[in-house]
Order: sequence, then C-alpha cells, then structure tokens
Amino acid sequence: MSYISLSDNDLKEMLTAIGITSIKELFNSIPADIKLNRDLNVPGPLTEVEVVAYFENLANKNLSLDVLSFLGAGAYSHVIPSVVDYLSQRGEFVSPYTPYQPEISQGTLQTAFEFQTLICQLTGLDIANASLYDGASGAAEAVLMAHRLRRRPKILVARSLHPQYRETIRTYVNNLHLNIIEIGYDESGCIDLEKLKGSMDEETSAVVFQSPNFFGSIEDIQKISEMAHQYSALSTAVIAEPVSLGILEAPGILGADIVTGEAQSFGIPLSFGGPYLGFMSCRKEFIRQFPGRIVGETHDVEGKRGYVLTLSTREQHIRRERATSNICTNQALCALRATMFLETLGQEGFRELAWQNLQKAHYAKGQLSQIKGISLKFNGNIFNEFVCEFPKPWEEIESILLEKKIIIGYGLENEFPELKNCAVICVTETHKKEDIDKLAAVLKEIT
Amino acid sequence: MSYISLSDNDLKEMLTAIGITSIKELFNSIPADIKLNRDLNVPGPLTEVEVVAYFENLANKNLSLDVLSFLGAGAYSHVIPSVVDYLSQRGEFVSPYTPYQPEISQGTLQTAFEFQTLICQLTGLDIANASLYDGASGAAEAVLMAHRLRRRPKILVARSLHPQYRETIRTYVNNLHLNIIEIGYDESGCIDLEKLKGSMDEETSAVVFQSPNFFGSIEDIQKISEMAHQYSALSTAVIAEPVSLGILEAPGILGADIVTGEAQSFGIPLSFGGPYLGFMSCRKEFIRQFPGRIVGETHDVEGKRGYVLTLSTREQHIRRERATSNICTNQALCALRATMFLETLGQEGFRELAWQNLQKAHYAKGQLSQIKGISLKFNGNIFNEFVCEFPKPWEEIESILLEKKIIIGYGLENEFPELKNCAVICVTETHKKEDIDKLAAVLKEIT
Amino acid sequence: MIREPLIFEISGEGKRGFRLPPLDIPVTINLLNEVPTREKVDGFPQVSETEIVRHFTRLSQTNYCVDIGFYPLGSCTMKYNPKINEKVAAMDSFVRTHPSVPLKFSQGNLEILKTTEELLSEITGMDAFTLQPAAGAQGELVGMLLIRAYLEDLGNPRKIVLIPDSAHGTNPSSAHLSGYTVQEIKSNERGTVDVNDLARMMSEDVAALMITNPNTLGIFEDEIKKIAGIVHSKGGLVYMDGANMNALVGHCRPGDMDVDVIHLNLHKTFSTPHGGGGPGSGPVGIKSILEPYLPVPLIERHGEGLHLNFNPSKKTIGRIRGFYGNFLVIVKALTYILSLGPQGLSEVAEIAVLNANYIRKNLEKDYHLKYDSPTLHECVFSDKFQKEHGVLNIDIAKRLIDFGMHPPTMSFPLIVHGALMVEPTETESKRDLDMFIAAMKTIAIEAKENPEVIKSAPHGSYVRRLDETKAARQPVLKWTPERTD
Amino acid sequence: MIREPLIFEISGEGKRGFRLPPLDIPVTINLLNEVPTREKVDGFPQVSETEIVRHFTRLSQTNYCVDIGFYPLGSCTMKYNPKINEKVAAMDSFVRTHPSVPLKFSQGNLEILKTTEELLSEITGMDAFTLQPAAGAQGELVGMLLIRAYLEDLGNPRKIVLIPDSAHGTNPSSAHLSGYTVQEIKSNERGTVDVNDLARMMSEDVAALMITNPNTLGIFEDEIKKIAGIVHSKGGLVYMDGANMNALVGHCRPGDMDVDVIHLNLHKTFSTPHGGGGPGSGPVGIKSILEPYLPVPLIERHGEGLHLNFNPSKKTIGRIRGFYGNFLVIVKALTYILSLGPQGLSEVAEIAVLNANYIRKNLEKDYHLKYDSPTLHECVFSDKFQKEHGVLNIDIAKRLIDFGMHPPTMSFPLIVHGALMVEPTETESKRDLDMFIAAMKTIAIEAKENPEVIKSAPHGSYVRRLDETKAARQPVLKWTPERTD
Ligand SMILES: Cc1ncc(COP(=O)(O)O)c(C=O)c1O
Ligand SMILES: Cc1ncc(COP(=O)(O)O)c(C=O)c1O
Repeated sequence: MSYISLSDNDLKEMLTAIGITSIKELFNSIPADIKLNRDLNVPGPLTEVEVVAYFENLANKNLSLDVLSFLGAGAYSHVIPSVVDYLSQRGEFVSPYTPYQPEISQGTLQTAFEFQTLICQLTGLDIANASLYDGASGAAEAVLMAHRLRRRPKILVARSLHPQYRETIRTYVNNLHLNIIEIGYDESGCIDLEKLKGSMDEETSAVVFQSPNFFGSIEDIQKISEMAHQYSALSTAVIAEPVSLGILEAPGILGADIVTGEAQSFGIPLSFGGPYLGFMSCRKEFIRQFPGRIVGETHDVEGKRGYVLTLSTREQHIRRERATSNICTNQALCALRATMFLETLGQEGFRELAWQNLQKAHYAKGQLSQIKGISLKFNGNIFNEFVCEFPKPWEEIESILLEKKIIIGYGLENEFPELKNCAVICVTETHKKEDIDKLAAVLKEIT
Repeated sequence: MSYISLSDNDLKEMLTAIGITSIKELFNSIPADIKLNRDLNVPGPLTEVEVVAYFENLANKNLSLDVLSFLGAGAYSHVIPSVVDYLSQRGEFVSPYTPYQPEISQGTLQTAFEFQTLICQLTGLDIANASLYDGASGAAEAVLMAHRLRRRPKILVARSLHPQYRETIRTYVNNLHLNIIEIGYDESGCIDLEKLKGSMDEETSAVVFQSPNFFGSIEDIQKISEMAHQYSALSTAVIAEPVSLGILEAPGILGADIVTGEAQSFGIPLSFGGPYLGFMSCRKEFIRQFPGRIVGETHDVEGKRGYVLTLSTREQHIRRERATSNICTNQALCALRATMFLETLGQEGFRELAWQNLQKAHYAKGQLSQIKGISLKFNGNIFNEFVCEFPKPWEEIESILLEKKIIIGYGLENEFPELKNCAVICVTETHKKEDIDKLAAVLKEIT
Repeated sequence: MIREPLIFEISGEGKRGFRLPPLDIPVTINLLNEVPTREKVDGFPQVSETEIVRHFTRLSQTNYCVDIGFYPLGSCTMKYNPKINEKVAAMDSFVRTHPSVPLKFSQGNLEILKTTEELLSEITGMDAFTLQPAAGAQGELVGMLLIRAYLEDLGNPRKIVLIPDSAHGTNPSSAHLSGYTVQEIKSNERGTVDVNDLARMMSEDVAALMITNPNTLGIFEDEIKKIAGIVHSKGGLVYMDGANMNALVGHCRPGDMDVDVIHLNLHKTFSTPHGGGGPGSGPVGIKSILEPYLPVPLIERHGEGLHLNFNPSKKTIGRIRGFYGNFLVIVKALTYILSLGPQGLSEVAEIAVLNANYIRKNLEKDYHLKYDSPTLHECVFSDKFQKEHGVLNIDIAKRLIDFGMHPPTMSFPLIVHGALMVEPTETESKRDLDMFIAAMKTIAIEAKENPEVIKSAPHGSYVRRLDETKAARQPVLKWTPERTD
Repeated sequence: MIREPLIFEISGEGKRGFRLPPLDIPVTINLLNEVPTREKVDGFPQVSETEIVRHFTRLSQTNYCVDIGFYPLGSCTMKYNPKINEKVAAMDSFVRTHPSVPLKFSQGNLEILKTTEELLSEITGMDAFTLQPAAGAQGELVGMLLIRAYLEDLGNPRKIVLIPDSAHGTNPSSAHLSGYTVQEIKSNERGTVDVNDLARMMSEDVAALMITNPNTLGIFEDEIKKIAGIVHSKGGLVYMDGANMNALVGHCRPGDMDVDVIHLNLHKTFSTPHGGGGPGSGPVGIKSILEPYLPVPLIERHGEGLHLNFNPSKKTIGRIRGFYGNFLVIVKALTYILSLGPQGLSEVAEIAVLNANYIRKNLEKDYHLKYDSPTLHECVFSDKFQKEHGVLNIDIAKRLIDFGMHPPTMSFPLIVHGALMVEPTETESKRDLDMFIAAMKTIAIEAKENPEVIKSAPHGSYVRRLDETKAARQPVLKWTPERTD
C-alpha cells in the first residue's frame, strides 16, 4: 500500500512544471558514493489484509488472554469509559501537530488547559504543565528542576521510589555529578524518617519520594515536607498511582513543592508500557524553572476567550541550550485521554473509583494475610498495593500460579535483594470478589 | 447508567419555573386506571463494565470463531478497508436524523448523491435512490413499482430468485391479488427461457429475476429483457451480489428497466443479517413512481452548490396514502459505508475485487468438481457461487464438515425440495488458496 | 471555507485507495466468454486513501448532529446515543456472524433477539414481539398486514382504516399499502381524537384505527380505552403508532390500554442512533390473538437452546425482509435497556416530559400554541404570531441554525398550520434548553423588529438557504462527467 | 458559532458521566485513620455523558488537522496517518499487555520491538537501535549520553558539542542537558555547514557534531563524509538529527555517511500521528562502537524466544524512562514500514521531494528564497518581499488559515529571518499543492494591495488572532471557581 495522492498525469505535469524529466534529478545533490543503489532489505509491501494477519499472528504469541493478573508496580489496570476511546480517536485530536497555531487548535489547547486544571486540583498545587513523557522521566525532570532552583549538590531519593524512576533520575543527572543519596525504608514500608532527618542538610536540593510508594505504603508527606522545608529543600512527591488522589489529601496541601508522576491510570491502556503520561505541578513561584509546555488563557482581537501555548521563553525553541528542558513533542493525546477520563468520571465517580480500589485492596490484603505461611512484609497504610512475603522461593510461587492462570504480582527480589520471596500485589476496581477469592484459594492450596 | 444531564439544582429550578412540585404532576393526563403502578420487570441497571460482560458472555455462545465458511446465498464476506470503519463511526455521520434541514446536513446529502451516482454507474441506469431497507424488500418495492407503472395483473418471478426475496414479494403484494407466476430454471441453473417466453404476455407487468442468481448462475439479461420488452413488460433485475458488477456488464445496458438489490457486499459486515442495504435504480421516465428518498443537486442563495432531499411529492410525508412507498427511515448509514467502500476501492480496486472473486470461485469449482461423487448441479456461467450435489445426505455432509470446522455452504433442499443433497458454495477474495484446498481435501476424504 | 468537491471531481488515473492481497491461485483466462462483461465501471472514481479520509472528514463536519448539540426535532426523539451501545454492537462475534450459520453458531445472537422480544413485551404490555421490521414504517406495514390476516381469517379483511388527522404520513401510507382505504378522523378542540366522530365513522367495514399515543401534538389520548372500546365493539382492531413511547416508558403500557398492535422505533425511544436516516428498527408488538400471523421466522426457545422456526403456521403473513431484522440495531437497544434498568427507563419519560414542559412554559407567550391541553414529551407551537410579520415556521427554523441549534419538525401534524414541533428528549442539559429558549425568544423579537434577518437565514452555515424548488423542477440526481461546476 | 465553555463551567451537583459496578465485597470503614484524606477532589467537574461527548466533539471541530487538509508545517513531516496503523495498534492483545508480565506473555510484543529495531537499522544503515526514547528530543538526549559514555570510557567525556546555526532548538538543549557546552557553526552561503569553520572549531575538546541532514533548509549536506572525517579525525563523533529522514528513505542511509548516532522521529517519517503534540517515538540508531552503552533493557533474541536484558553491561547509560518505549507508537510505525515495503519507502522520499520542489518552483518568484541550493523535501521561504509592505511571516501564516490551510513553520531556522518553512510531504494531492500555491500567490498580491487584510487575519476561524503577549504577561494557567468569564 502506498499513500501517494498523485495521478499519473499529475506526476507528468509536475515534472514539466519543475522542468525536469525524472524525479531522480531532484536527488542530484546527494553524492553518488553515498547513494543506496539497491532496494532496502525490508519485507512488504503488505496489503491491509496481510498486515492485519501478520500482527494477529504476533498478538497470539502474547498468550495473554484469560489470565487473572494482580500486577501493578507502576502500570495499573483500571476501567476506561467507552467515551474515552470513542472521542479520543477522532481525527481532529489524533492528527494535528503541537498547537503552534492557536487559532486553529483550540480543541487541543482548551483540553490541555482543562488537564492542567485537573492536575492542579488533584495535586493541590498552583500550576501544572501539559504533560511529560512518563512518570520516570517526570521524576528526573523534577530533580533537574529542583537542582536548578536550589543549586545544591545533594538529592535524597527514597529507596521506596519506583526502581525505574530511580534509575532514570540517575541517567538524567549523571553528568551533573550530584550526590544522590538513597534513603531506606522502615518496617512500615515507608521512607525511614530518622535516616531522612539525618541526611537532610543545607546541601540538599530536594527529597524525592513516592506515595503511595513502590511497596504500596502511603508516605507521611507532611512530615517529609516539614523536614525538607527546615533546610528549604524541596519536597518532591512522585505519584505513580494517581487514583489514590481521589481519597488521599492533595500532596501540595500536605507540603509538597513539586508533584510529578505517571497518569497512565487515567484512561490510558496498559499498552505494554507505553505511551503513558507524565505530569508535573509545582508552586507558582517556580514557574520560570518549570519544564514542558504550558497552556494559558487569553483573548482574541474581538475579546473572545482562547488558549495558547505560553511562557515559551522557558523552552528549547526559544531558549535553546538554556531551556528548562529539551522536551518538544510530549504526550498530548494521552493527556487528552486522561482529561476525558477524569471529566467523565467526575467528582463522584473518581471518589468512588478511589474508594473501591482502597476497599478491594484491603479485602485482598485481609484474605491473603490469613493464609498460613504468607505474611505482610510491611505494616504501613496502603492504597491499592501491598507486599506479601511467601514461604517458598518466589520463582516457584510465580510459576505455580501461572499454571493456574494467575499472575500474582511483581516479584521484588531482582531490584530489592533484601526482599527475598516478596512481591507487590495490586488490586483495583477491575478485580471482582471472586478473583480475589480465587487467588486466596489457590495460594492456600500451595503454601 | 442514566444519560440525564440535569443537576439536582436544575431539576428544582425547572419544577419551580413550570410551577409544580413534582414531575408526577406532569403525567396527570394519563388516566389512573392505565398507569403502571409498579417497576418494569426488566433487569439492570447495568454499568458499562457489567453490560460488556453480559454481551461478551452471549458473544461466546455464538461459537463462531475459527470456522472456515463458504456461506453466501445473499450475505457475502468481503474485505472492508480500515477507513470505512474509521470514518463511518464519526458522530457527525452516526447521530443526525434524516437530512430534513439541508443547510446543516451537507455531509449526509452529498454522500447520498455520490451513492446514487455510484449505483447508476454500477447498474447502467439513469436514477437511483438513497437506499431501501434491504434486497428482499427492495425486490418487493420493485414489483409494486412495476405494477404501478404497468397496471397489469401478472408478475413473472424466477424460481432462481433468492427464496427470501420471493417470499417478501409475496407478502408485500398479497393484498393486490396479483398473479405471481414462478418460472423455473434449466440445467444451466438459469431461468428457463422457453417457459419465460411462454408465460410472457400483455397481462404481464414485469419479470423479476436475479443475476447472478441464487444458484450463482449468471442470467442472460439481454434475452430476458428482450422478451419482456416485446410486451412492454418491465425487466426487473435483482442483484444480490453486486461485486459481480465489477466485471459483468451493467444490467441497464443489457436492457433491464429496474435494477434493485442488496449492497451488503459493499463494506457492510455480515452482522447476522442486518442492517443491510437495499438499493434501486431505474430509467428516468419512471421517476414519479420511484420509491424512497432521492437527493438532488441545487444551489443556495449565493450560488454555492448544495444537495437536498428532492422529489418528495412522491413520499409519505407529502402524499400520505398515495405515496410511492411508505418508507421513511431507510439505511442511510449503510449507504454511507457502501459509498466509502466503493470510493476507497475505486475503479481499479473494484475491478480487481470482482476479478479475484471470479477467479477463486472458479478455482474452487474446478477443485470440487474433480472430487469423485461430487457433481456440479448446473452448467451455467457463474461469478462467485455455484451449486454442488453430494453423494450423501446433505445433513450428513454438513455435520461432518462442521466437525472439521468448515461450514461448507448453504443447503438447498429446504427451500428447493427438488435439489436434494445440493448446496450453494460461495468463494470470495477472503478465501485463501489453502482454504479452498482444505475444503477440497476434506471433501475428498469423506465422499 | 474550502468547498468540498464531489469525489468524482478529484479522481485521477493511477491513484489507489486500497489494495487487495495478490491473487494466490493460478489465473484462468476467458472464464466468462459467453457473458457480456466490462473492463471497468465507467465513472468510478480513483483517489488515494488520504483523499478519502479528507473528503469524508470534511463532509462530516458540515453535518449537524446529536453529538454536537441540541436537536429538538419533534417526533424523532433525538436523544443522546450512548457510546457503549456502539462498542457492544461492534463486538467481533456480532459483526461477523453470517445469518445462515448452523444454529449452534448463533445461540448468543438468538438469545439477544429473544431477550429483546421479551423485554419489549414487558415494557409495552404486549404478548409477543417481532423484531424484523427495519424501521417504523415497515413496522406499520407488518402491523396492518397482521390485522388484515386476522380479519381475513375471520372471513373479511374489511376495507377501511381510520386515522386521525394529526397522524404521521407513514400511517396512511402503510394502511394503503396493506390494501386499505384511509378515512381521516377529526381531532377535537383538545387536540385529541373526537370520540363522537370516531363512533360515527366506526363500522364493520373498518378494519382498524391507527392511533398515536401520546399523539403528535404530545397530548395523551386520555380516552384511549373508550376509543378502543368503540373500535373493538365493531370488530375492528387498534393499532398504536409507538413512535412517542418515550413519553410513556415505565409509566403506562399500550397493552394495558387495549391496544392490539404497536410498533416501536428503537432508533427513537431506545437510543439507537439515526445514522442520518437509518438503519433503524421498528419492532411490532401484538396481543396473542395475532400471534398465528407473525412474520417468519419465529425465534423459539426449545429447552436450553434457541431455534428459528421458518414454518410456524400456515397463517403467517410470510416474510417481510431478508433474515431476522436489523440485528446490530437491536443489540444497541438491548444494551440501552439493560444499562437503564427499570428506574432508568421510567426516569427517561419523566425527564423527557419535564424538559418539554419547561420549554413550553418558557415559550408559550412568544409562540402560539393551538391546543392548551397538557402535553407530555413534546409540544407543537406554530408561527401564527410571527406570520403577521411575514415570518414562517421555515424561516424560524433556518434562523435557529444561526444559533447553533437544530430546528423543530415542521412537516406535520397537518392540523397545525406553520407547525414547530419541539421535542427536547431527556438527555438535554438545562443549559441547552435555556439556550434554545433564549434563541427562540430572540427570534420572536427579531420577527417584529428585523424580519429580514430571519427570512434570509441561515447566515453562517456551510451553505445558505438552498433552492429546493429548483432541485425538484430540474432534477440533477447524479454526477455525470459532462458537467462542469 | 456556540462558544464552548470549560467543562468546569457546566458542572452541576448530581450529574454523572459514568458509573462503576457496585462494590462486591463487604465494606470496611476507617481504613485510613492515620492518613490525611479528602472527601472529594475540590473543583472536579460533574457532567453527564451527553455533555462529555458534546464538549469534546465540539472542541475537536475547532482543531485543524491532517485528516482535514494540507499541513505543510516544515520539519514536522505532517503526512497522512494511515488508518490501518490505528487499527493494528488497537488490537486487544497489544493494548492490554501489562509491561511486567512474565516474558512468555509478551513474546509477540517483543518480536514487534525487535523487528522494528532491525528494520530501522537496515533503513538507516546503522548497527543497532534502541526504541526507548519517547520523542525526538529524548532521542537526542540518549544519543548524546551514549557519546558521552563512550568518550568517558576512553578517558575524557570532552566539553563541547558543535551545532550548526540552522539546527532545531532541541539540539542545543539536549547537548546542554548531556553536560556539554554548545558552540555554533556558521552556515555558508550555500546554506550548508561551513567546512572551514568546522575544521577551525574542531578540537579534542569537542565531543561531537550534531548535524541535521538534509538540514532544516531542506538542503542536503553534500560534504557530509568530509565533515564526518574532520570530526572523527579529532576523535569526536557525529550525531545526526534524523527528523528529515523523509527526504532520504530508500535513497541513502546515514550509516553510509559515517554518522555514528542518529535519532528518528517515528511520528514524522514513519507516519504515526502526532496527536496534537504526542505521543511520539524517537528511536536512536548507533554504530557498534556505542553498543555497550545502550540504555536498558535490551531486547535480545535467545534461540526461538526473546528476552529482556536488564543488566547487559556495566557501561550502559542506564534507564531513560519506564519500561520499553512508546510501544503502541512503534506498532504503528512497523505497520507502516511493512505496508510500504522497499519500493513504497523509496517512493515516499521521491514524492516528498517532488512535491516540495513543485511548490518551490511555483512560489520562488513570489517569496524570497535566501539560499538557491537545490532542496529536497522542504524549502524555506522568507517574508523579505512582503516585509516591505509591513507584512511579516506570522501575518502570512495567519492569512493562510483563512484559505483553509495550515501555515508553514516560522520558529526556525534562525538563519532565515521571517522564515516560512514549507514541507508538503508525499501524501498530498496536486490539487492541494495547487490550492496552497494559489493561496500563497494571492497573499503575495494582497501584501502589496491590501496588507491590512493579512495583518488582521485570520478572519474566519473559531477564534481570531490571540493575544499571546497577554497570555505570557498575566498568566492564567488553570480554571478557578472565582473566575467569571
Ligand atoms: C409518529 C411517527 N410515526 C412513524 C414514523 C415512521 O418511522 P420510521 O422513520 O422509523 O419509518 C415516524 C418517524 O418519523 C413518526 O414520527
Ligand atoms: C529537526 C528537528 N529535530 C528535532 C525535533 C524534536 O523532535 P520531537 O518533537 O519528537 O522531540 C524536531 C521536531 O520538531 C525537529 O523538527
């Protein structure tokens, strides 16, 4: 299949108009010695029927049907209202570029403005951007921003922050030669507040922590922020499961200065890890150091309200090497989906969603913790994830459950050698009581 | 789920504005003795998640996956370009009413005008309407129209016309007390021209035949039309598989006066039988008796081209009991899909489609006819269907093949007792060589 | 705004919008030697996929629709079409089933059909349903044929069908198609059927009364039982046009009003989208006396399974279409019924009636209301006040377009001259209702102060007022290559 | 036209757009006793599903997009996005796989990723690819971090990155983020890298040259091998910004030009839609010397199966994001590559270049072209002629909107003042090109005869020219309940 729209005749007329006899002539500026004088070694062309068959074949290799999964750990299975798919696939949303021409991009821009508003409402902070790549790179951008704001060499990072986010931060800041100090966790699964206190000082730009954290435990944002503020370090909260914000107090209200995270939970399918949706918000005094596109409200020459990309003097296309971030293309369509998701659920629906996650996860936690041999690794408060320790090697547990068509959770020992035979189990509103009971029943049998 | 858009407060304000205290008061005009004083005994309400689960469960009961089917007989499996689904589901096409207000319905109207043009090009006739319910009711409307035009009591109907179409004609004209005479078929599977000739006379309004007919045989439209015209009866061709028109001469060119049929083949999925797409075209002198909506071109007050529903003095909302048909809502969205389908395939693609059907069906016919015990029932020219006679009882053949996950075709003996152990087999571009070879191999084994 | 050409006008040799996989069998030549064939379909366009997508995306944007805004087209019940309906109806298994598969391959589909029949029976209080009719008008035809078959069976199909003068055009048309002569019954000053007139006209020549309830004025025929009694007493049957069922659902049932036959429009009351003119679905509900006459095939429960009965009784009116009905439309309607449940369904009628009365209350001083009877889900204003300034209902309609709204129905009821039939439905927000009311009030003022602005409307649409007379007088019904435009 | 409110402005207590199934477990109260909670998210809207659908349908129609028309936004390669890509990427199995499933549950997905890596290597002539970067800019960062890691490994990461003055803004920004100081190289009068300037600036402090080829003027850097030679001779590496790969695909390969690292934009060359600003995908291709540094995880073939290697070598730059890349975007790009095949891909470049040259030829008398070198897939005009009449590139851009077209790029290259960078892409019809040419010619005439109509443009859009200065000076970045508007 080719997507060319020229007829045979058009082609001839255009060559004549240009004054050439063959398209090849237009490539004369490419030196002969670097021209590729053969066809690319690429399969195809495939027609629609063939390409669909090709991918159906691959899809079948995924074997993922009918499995009952309790995987979370940074990617969450939530309900998606039918209107989100229906509306977000409209060509007018899918096929424009970044809204450089606001007069013909109000759909994208107004939606982004609504997204920013929703993120501020969720996080309790003043300003939000129009999206970042994902939670991990968002965390890295937050560290860079905090460092630009405070210019101090020390960054405290909770070990209970998603390991991929920690690694990404490390990659992004590697050449800044910062002193990244990892702060462990205590028996609640939360950041070790004593250790945090001990590490915090005038050299510290920020403390970065996740809540609910990678183990599912809810951090004490207030305490952490107080400790940070004592040295005017920035309290940087990462939210990987923002459905929790339907029931947990806004981090900004509790003292966080920067809130960043992953909003995949908001209407973005699991998609084997991407595209997802990074978001970030902060206090308004940090705006000059804030990364990413921002949409603002203004008026047209007739006084009609409209929206534009604004404060772009922070950005690469104006400021070049002095930009607050190199980001250009972000995750606009994912932000659109998140906006649709949140607005469709609405205040009541979102509250209910959070509440059901909380209830179901606690029900599961209760059921599992009663099973002989299985223990809860941590005693902190949780939202929709928690860590279990199993009496048998994790690999064995995992594979026995797979035979029963259950993916029980995310094994921790690769990334946390100290958490042998432990796994994070995630329960959301998508799990029915019978799913949870089945998990418990199977586990009872095998432990 | 409810789709109400009033807030609690709106409701109060509206009651106040109307001057009542409860909505119930608005129903006072319904006498108490016919009020339903209980809840309807209907399940639900179901949320989206639940309703999807409900229907997935039913979908699974269909057991239709992975079956290799050679069913045609009035409903055909053809490729559907991805753009057809993508574009036809746009809210702007799906959610308007019939275009009574042309100024805000040009999308629907221009598409219908293009549809009419395509149908005229396909059928070789002057005018086409914007759609009818389906092929069967289209055939009935054609008979009614022919009778209005000729006012003669006799209608000759080919026995090789789709039995459902024949039955529908009978139902529609029952109270007109017409003399419906069935004309049999010969060893080619085509209408028995001798018998036709013998039955044709000055009392005949029309001859109605299908080509390719229900057995797949291509009728001699020219001869049939000549016979009809000799008595100025109307040659009425029914096309149930209009993909054939990509390679067969237009019936209008061959003498048909009315061409009607089923355009499900054009981008409409099989859908367990509906919604499908009836179409009709005829010579322009019949326009006053033509049923259904028609779109015409005109101009607006500024001279801009535009489209409107026209010639509505034929229709029920103007002419009431003297209308040419009672049709009101038709199958507009199906016609839109057909328009997209044909325009996407285009002249070349449509020719190729017809050609592949022809080739594959003949390949299959060749393979099957070589199998000992299986014989071709008819020797006529075919397009993509043909009739095989099996050496064993049809039920046995059908069920053995079902075990091999093959639906071999449409068994004829219920509707044609004279065709014992016969079935119509349909082969389209969707069948791969290996599918056909598999059918042949399995049949070889069991016959 | 760029004017969108006809696809034929951008066609060009060599452009392709789609390709089939290459033929995977040996080619045989001369397969159709004796048959007249053609090299290509003359005039068929050749465009690229890019051009197809732009053509239809641009065209789509010239359409107004329910997904865009308020659509108070009376009698059409243009409610919001839930997207979950579309999602369910797009499930592979529903979309891909061939209608002639062996029964065990379609048990799920048959269950959907049977369940819908049963639920519609409960909702309407009828004894049985056929889901076959493709739309309301075909439902009417089926209903009248059932009545005819029943009467014929009793010895005399009779000659006349009585229809109120306020009825929709399909009613007389369908009656005629069923072989009956139509006689009109007058409406009384309340806007309802004149019972005396009816009694006078009712005879043993009359096969049936076709009545719409609430009628097309939105008024409930409160004497319906009396009316039915009169008809029944002379051996006739009562056919109810159920297009206005949105006013009643959950509150009263036609079956309880002594109605013998009813059709519903699933594309009205049951939220399936209208698609710019279909596909719809017009199921017919009946009392048990009519059951032997139902069209074939019947869907029957046999123990665990479901079965299609193609030969239920000699009395059947026969077949009225191919296969079993507009299946995917029925899937959507069932999705809707289950989504709403009993309270949701009854709330539909409540809010539909509330919204209509809110509009009526707000506009009854500005626009003439011929009948002051209480109305349910719609009400019919007229242009009587505005006509004094030379402004007709069509002008008001066109002017509404400038306010971003769809106009009301104007083509009927014929008993209200210059009708503006307004049906807001239950899914509209107060904001939309208020915007409509404000627009109508503005237009009422404009009619006095600046009638020209109304008569030259619409001003802002993709095309302005179109010359419908020219279209009918010099019909151009297809594109031809000779044209230059 | 009705102005679309913010969703917050139509919110109302009691409206619901969605419902969850009821909780099916016993409720436990006081689960979060010690944790600060909230009753609700303040300010969150409450609207119906009807209102959601209308809100976004209406908003969508205020967007211009590729599905609507010509979008010659230079450097952005706004080609048609095939719908089959969307269909494939929407397959259940791709959409629903959790990224952390055991490997045997994702073999199909991994095969897609690996195949795409391999095909991109073949297309670009590079040795290996990582598909992780979420967009071009992240690709640049990864590419520069790879270079840095490599040089560090050799003992010295070096300090400077050279970038031509015509480069896109992300180039210097990414170089900076990777810890380098940026030095600009001048373009010569041909519009290409000044080789002498480069030779002068190249030193053992220079880590890399970031070059775009064809450059942002659309001109092929024909001395690329010489340039690479100069850089390599001092131990530096050559980074190529592959955003303009649409001009080259199938005709020459960066790997054959001695380029060491390249990023591609799948959302440009490989037809994945831009989504109003993403998601994109910016894969990075490398020569084998950089392989030890690739970000984790690597996708590796192990016999029959595929495997994710999270700890390939100590030398890896580490992780640059969560999981494995924008998977669904990659699925779309692979669909595109397979759909086109080798000839189709090479035709892409041919027609893209043809279309651009057709426009150039037709407009070069009307608009100033600073450089007269041959151009490939795009060309950069300027407003020099029009400026004499007070008309700037932005005015021309806004005026184009009135003609129903998207304006060209204006924000760069910085070396052309008042730039109008026009990239038509290969999917456009001659009719669209001709309409654009005609519009531009009309504007050129208007600039002389009626400059005001240009300067006050656009006239017909949903909003007219917006006050961007106000937006930046008095930032309003979210809705708050206090506002009245
Ligand atoms: C009152 C009434 N009856 C019957 C019909 C006919 O229904 P359909 O258009 O589905 O054939 C309509 C539809 O407009 C109607 O409003
Ligand atoms: C030349 C060039 N380089 C890099 C980029 C950045 O790519 P992205 O927007 O995908 O981050 C762009 C995109 O605008 C570009 O045009």
